[in-house]
Amino acid sequence: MSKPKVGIFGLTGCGGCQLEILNLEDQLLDLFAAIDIVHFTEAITEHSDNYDIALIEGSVATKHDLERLEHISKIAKVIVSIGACSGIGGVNCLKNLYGVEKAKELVYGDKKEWIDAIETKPIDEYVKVDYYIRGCPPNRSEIVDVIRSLIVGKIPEIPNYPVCVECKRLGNTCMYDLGKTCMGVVSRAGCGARCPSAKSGCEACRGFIDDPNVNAQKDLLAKYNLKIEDIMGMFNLYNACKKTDRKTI
Amino acid sequence: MEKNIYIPDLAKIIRIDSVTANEKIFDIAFIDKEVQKSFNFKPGQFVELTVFGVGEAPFCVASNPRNNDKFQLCVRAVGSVSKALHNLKEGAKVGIRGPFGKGVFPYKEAEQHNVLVVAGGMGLVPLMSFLTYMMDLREQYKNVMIIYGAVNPANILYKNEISYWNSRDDISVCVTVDNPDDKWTGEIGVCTKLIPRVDFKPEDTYTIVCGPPVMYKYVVQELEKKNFKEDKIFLSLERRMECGVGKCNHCHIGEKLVCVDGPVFSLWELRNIKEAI
Amino acid sequence: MLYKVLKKGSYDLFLAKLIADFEFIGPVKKDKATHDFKKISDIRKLDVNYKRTTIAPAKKILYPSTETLLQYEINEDIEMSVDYEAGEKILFGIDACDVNGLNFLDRFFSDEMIDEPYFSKRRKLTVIGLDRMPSDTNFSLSLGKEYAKDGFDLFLTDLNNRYFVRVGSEKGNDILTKYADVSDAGEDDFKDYNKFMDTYRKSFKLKADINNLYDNYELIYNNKDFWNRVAKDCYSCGSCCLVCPTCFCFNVRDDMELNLKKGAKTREWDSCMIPEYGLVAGGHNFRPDKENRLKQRYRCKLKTFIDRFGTYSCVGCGRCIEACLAKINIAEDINAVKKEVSV
Amino acid sequence: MTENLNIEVSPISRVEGHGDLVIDVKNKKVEELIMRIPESPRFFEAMLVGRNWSEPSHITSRICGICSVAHTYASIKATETAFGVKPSGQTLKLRKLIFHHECVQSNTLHVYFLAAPDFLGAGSVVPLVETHPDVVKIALRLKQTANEMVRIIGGRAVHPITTVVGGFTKIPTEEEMLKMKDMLKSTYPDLEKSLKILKTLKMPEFERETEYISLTDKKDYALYDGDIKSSDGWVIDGQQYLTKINEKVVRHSTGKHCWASRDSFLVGALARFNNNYDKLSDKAKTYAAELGLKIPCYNTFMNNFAQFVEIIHSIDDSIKLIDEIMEAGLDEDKAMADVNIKAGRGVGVVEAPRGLLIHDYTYNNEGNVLKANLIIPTNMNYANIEMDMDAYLPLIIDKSEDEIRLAMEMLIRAYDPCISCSTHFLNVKLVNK
Ligand SMILES: Cc1cc2nc3c(=O)[nH]c(=O)nc-3n(C[C@H](O)[C@H](O)[C@H](O)COP(=O)(O)OP(=O)(O)OC[C@H]3O[C@@H](n4cnc5c(N)ncnc54)[C@H](O)[C@@H]3O)c2cc1C
Ligand code: SF4
Ligand code: SF4
Ligand code: SF4
Repeated sequence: MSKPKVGIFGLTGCGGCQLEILNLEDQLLDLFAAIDIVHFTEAITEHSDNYDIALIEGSVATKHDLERLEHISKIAKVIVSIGACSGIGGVNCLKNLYGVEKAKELVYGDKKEWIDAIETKPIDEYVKVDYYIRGCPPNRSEIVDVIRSLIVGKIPEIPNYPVCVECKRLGNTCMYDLGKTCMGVVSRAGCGARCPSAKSGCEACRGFIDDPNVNAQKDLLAKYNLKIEDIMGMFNLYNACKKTDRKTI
Repeated sequence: MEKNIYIPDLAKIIRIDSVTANEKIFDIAFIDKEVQKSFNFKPGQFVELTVFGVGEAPFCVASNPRNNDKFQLCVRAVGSVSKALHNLKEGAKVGIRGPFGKGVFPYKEAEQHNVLVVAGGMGLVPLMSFLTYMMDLREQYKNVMIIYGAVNPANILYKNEISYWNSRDDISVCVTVDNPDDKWTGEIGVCTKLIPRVDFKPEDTYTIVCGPPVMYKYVVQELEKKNFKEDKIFLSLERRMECGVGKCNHCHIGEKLVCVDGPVFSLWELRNIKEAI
Repeated sequence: MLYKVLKKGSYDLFLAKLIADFEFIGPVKKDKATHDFKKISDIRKLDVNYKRTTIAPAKKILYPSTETLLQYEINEDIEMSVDYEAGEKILFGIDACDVNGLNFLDRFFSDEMIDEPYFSKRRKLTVIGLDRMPSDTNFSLSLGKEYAKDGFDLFLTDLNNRYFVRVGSEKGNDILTKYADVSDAGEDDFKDYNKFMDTYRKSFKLKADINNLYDNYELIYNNKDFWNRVAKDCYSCGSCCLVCPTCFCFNVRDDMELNLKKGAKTREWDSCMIPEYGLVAGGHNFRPDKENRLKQRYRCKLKTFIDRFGTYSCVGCGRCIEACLAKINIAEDINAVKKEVSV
Repeated sequence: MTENLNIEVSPISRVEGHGDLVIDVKNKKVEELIMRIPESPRFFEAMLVGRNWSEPSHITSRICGICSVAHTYASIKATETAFGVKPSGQTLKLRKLIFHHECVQSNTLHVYFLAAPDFLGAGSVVPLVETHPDVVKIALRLKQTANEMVRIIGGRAVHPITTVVGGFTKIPTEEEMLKMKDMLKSTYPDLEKSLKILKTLKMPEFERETEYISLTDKKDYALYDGDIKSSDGWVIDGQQYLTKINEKVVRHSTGKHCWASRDSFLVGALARFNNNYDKLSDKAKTYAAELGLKIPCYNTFMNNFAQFVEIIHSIDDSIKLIDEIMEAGLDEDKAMADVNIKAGRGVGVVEAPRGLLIHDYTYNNEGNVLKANLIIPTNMNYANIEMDMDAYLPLIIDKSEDEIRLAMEMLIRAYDPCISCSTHFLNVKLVNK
């Protein structure tokens, strides 16, 4: 089996996903041995345009991002989105709530015409994504799982069930029993219920499950005395790009 | 100590035969000769096959149960395990657990009766063990008729076997395709269409059906029209399975488990199970 | 069955000795609202006076939420090995319906074929039950699961100044003789025990009218309206199954290390309430709607095992009711079926 | 001797984010010498406006994966100051503890993975695995420890969860505290070995005195808390940062430049080292001496060594902090302080691994953000980076183009610039070729 050539790229994002790859520590050497990383600006100087698999972090937020994404998608046979920014837009999308022009003005004032910024979108709005490594930041084990799956030719087992499942497997006390709120019931698992395990409600950084019972969630939060703006806030912290989801609330 | 039900036995792929674009036949033998010798399966039973590092999936044994020096699977590449299996080469090792399933084709009960076999697509695969067995002991059964529907001529499985059956005058074989090509001269349309032509006496006939889930409802309707008896109609079901031994429960339907109580059920049993077909 | 009496004064000492000599698991306070079965090395951590059910049922000791089924190493040959962690353990403070939950799993995991990962631990587990007043969501009385007839080594009932002890096994008897100062139970002890049990049975607030459900269920099964109502708020989150002491469904995954040499098959708890549960290759889902899944879950809990083992698989502990954020309540739904059919 | 030189490195690798280097020399005259930042603007100040007070720390953490803890705390401190929240002593100690390990995590990453390959003659960490496997393994172990520390206290290694306004949603257990202590102790042999290796590296000789600005504290080697101190002799309360730290747009450059007492200043490990040397642990001081690092140090390349010295200090101080916390006894009840929302402004100043980081929020009385201003270390360093380049280039102008390119890249890399952080507020203009 020849080693797959992998490129790791960052569009608009915080570099945290790439950092989580470097944070693999105990598996990093195996990773370097199993795949041939030909492009990884954050960590290595060598770069080449010869790769089969592209791991793409970050959203498309500038014209420059879009050009790069299109370039990458012409070369890579498999595109893996990594992280919330790339997969669902992530916090970057909050800017869309103001409208690009207004956001530019707010931050850059009269210099705004210097700025290359377009409406933030996840990469699958432009190219076909084969697999998603979700989360902000993604789980290291899932990064490994997807890479390994690609090597052995298996479809990565990325859950499409809600965070509650993992939360209950861990035997956590439900946030609602602690008087806190949590988006876990409608959010996609795979993170190992990290936030509820740290006694902090899930914020849906992996996006929603395919068929969430969104209206029931709304009632539920209402039962716990939350204002509609707060609910909106929780829904859009990472998911402001998913207009379809926003329509339901 | 009793054998751990989750540990597969190692087996080797000894021959691979690509039958269609998406289906391959695998001849497999256990590495341990003793295990191979004691691998006695009944028509309709299945095994759980492991491709290490990928996963496990259930497949019906497609070969003649009377041969026990090796066995045969016919697999369609649809997901992780099946695709990984397709990528293996002859000589590769896999894990096998089984045979599993108490619900098997009524190969004993059907003796001295007519046998009608209705197969759709991949449904022919599980039936092969029964059909090959029956061909060996043809004299034990009365009239035999096989109806087999495929999507198109290229997708027809077991072409050699079918032409062999065609060459025999003690069975009638009827193959139909949904989308014929230029060269196709046989029947066209779904296999249910052919059922009205069957002229076996209902109370003296065992019917065996295997195909995709959508097919069952229509086949059953046709068979009912002809007054075939519910406890003499047998269907092989497919459900998601993670263990094959009645523990993971993914295949439960009503009060039954497909892996333990099936995969073959009589229509009468299924009548009492909501949502089975 | 042997019946003994343990004096209140020697109860603490008895437990302290067990804690010193064994891996001892009992209920401890987890958060403000909840308790959990955990390993205890200090008797002060033990807290049997909890109002609600423990968050995860005791089954996790025998059937952990994720568990390695087998490991393999690929070299010239493929070598497989198993390593089911199994030391002697004591499970203390589990109540009657939870013992019945274990009884169910014992039966289930030995039915037809033995589940070795489960039984390798079960064989080494000593169960010491303890009666406690039912929680608000407990309806085990309605299912006849409020009393444990067997499945324990010792079962304690607190009679204020002493404990009434039912000895369920030789192992239990050995432990009791070795570690505690007990006497045989006499007439007065039985009288007080009966008094306790009567009060206990009277304190169940939640009741389920399960008579006739076996047949009624088939009538209600096709009533779309009914199920839409019952399942309307369901999130398909699976919490109900994942906290249940008798749920047993699992998924298996096969993961190989990045060096492609070593790997393992692991099973993890699954739930029939999750859409993927019925999904097969090619995208066909045998149970795509939440209504469908909910009624299948109820069937599994309340009918299937009447056929298979002659018992419900629900023990009425009420955990699923506590866990459900949509406030779906199995006991009330049992009553709703009755009402729907009777009207 | 090079008469004409036209170097363009795009992108500069092994830095966080995307930056380009442009050097244009004609007839020995430097025509253009800039660092260009085409990284996308992120608009965090806009995103924050209107958000509820519990969110900014989660949102701003996403400015940068490498210094997410620093952003989280600059944000939390700004909010706590605005509301007058008083976290418990236990909370402050735990915060200092987690802070140390972001610093270790980030300094390790920089020293071993990003900078070391230059000095060891490997193109990057991947070939380094072949040529210097022990260095890579030491780095991996150190990083793992630091990450595990952040994971235990913060809930995950990047973008911590438990860290909120008022304290912690969940504090570590006693076992976890002991485990952390063991892990920390086990790093010493690796640090010892690293010292030996680092001693063999030759730092370029280059000195340019500038203004060094960092936090300072009476007791601690200030990272989490303190006043702002300048080597030019002033100290101010962080709330008053605007009285000293100025920003301006410089046409020739693409970035907003910061200045205080003079044209440029430096923040980061070297500034902290210069300003707070006496607060370092004894061992850290010894290590510094072994590496030939003395105050005041005006060689920017030495920043790499200062980072390493800080690792030693952080490990020492963490062990001390753990002992103190354990001695007082872990107390769940002290995990969270009361939070009473009110209108007001608060400034949060911390030392991110790369230097001073300032968050400045104004809240309305419903606890929603009205206005936010963020000043990021890399931006503070820009002017200094370019002035360093101006001073350094003539010294090496005789070397080959490749050598010049590498030397200049190394100089920029010595700052460990974190570009994702800075660009959200940079005035960016693309200079086309
Ligand atoms: C009793 C029985 C006999 C079968 N016989 C054959 C056969 O002879 N030839 C053949 O090609 N196919 C057969 N199938 C279908 C075959 O099992 C599936 O195509 C196969 O499981 C797909 O697995 P995968 O890993 O390739 O796909 P994935 O979709 O990647 O599967 C993931 C997992 O889901 C489960 N799963 C997915 N689809 C099915 C399914 N249809 N049935 C059961 N479990 C599923 C498996 O546990 C598998 O590990 C049979 C199924 C059953 C239940
Ligand atoms: S804490 Fe959140 S994820 Fe966990 S069970 Fe409760 S709602 Fe679900
Ligand atoms: S816990 Fe409630 S909401 Fe969740 S799947 Fe079960 S019934 Fe539905
Ligand atoms: S179904 Fe609910 S009440 Fe019944 S045993 Fe399970 S958790 Fe307890």
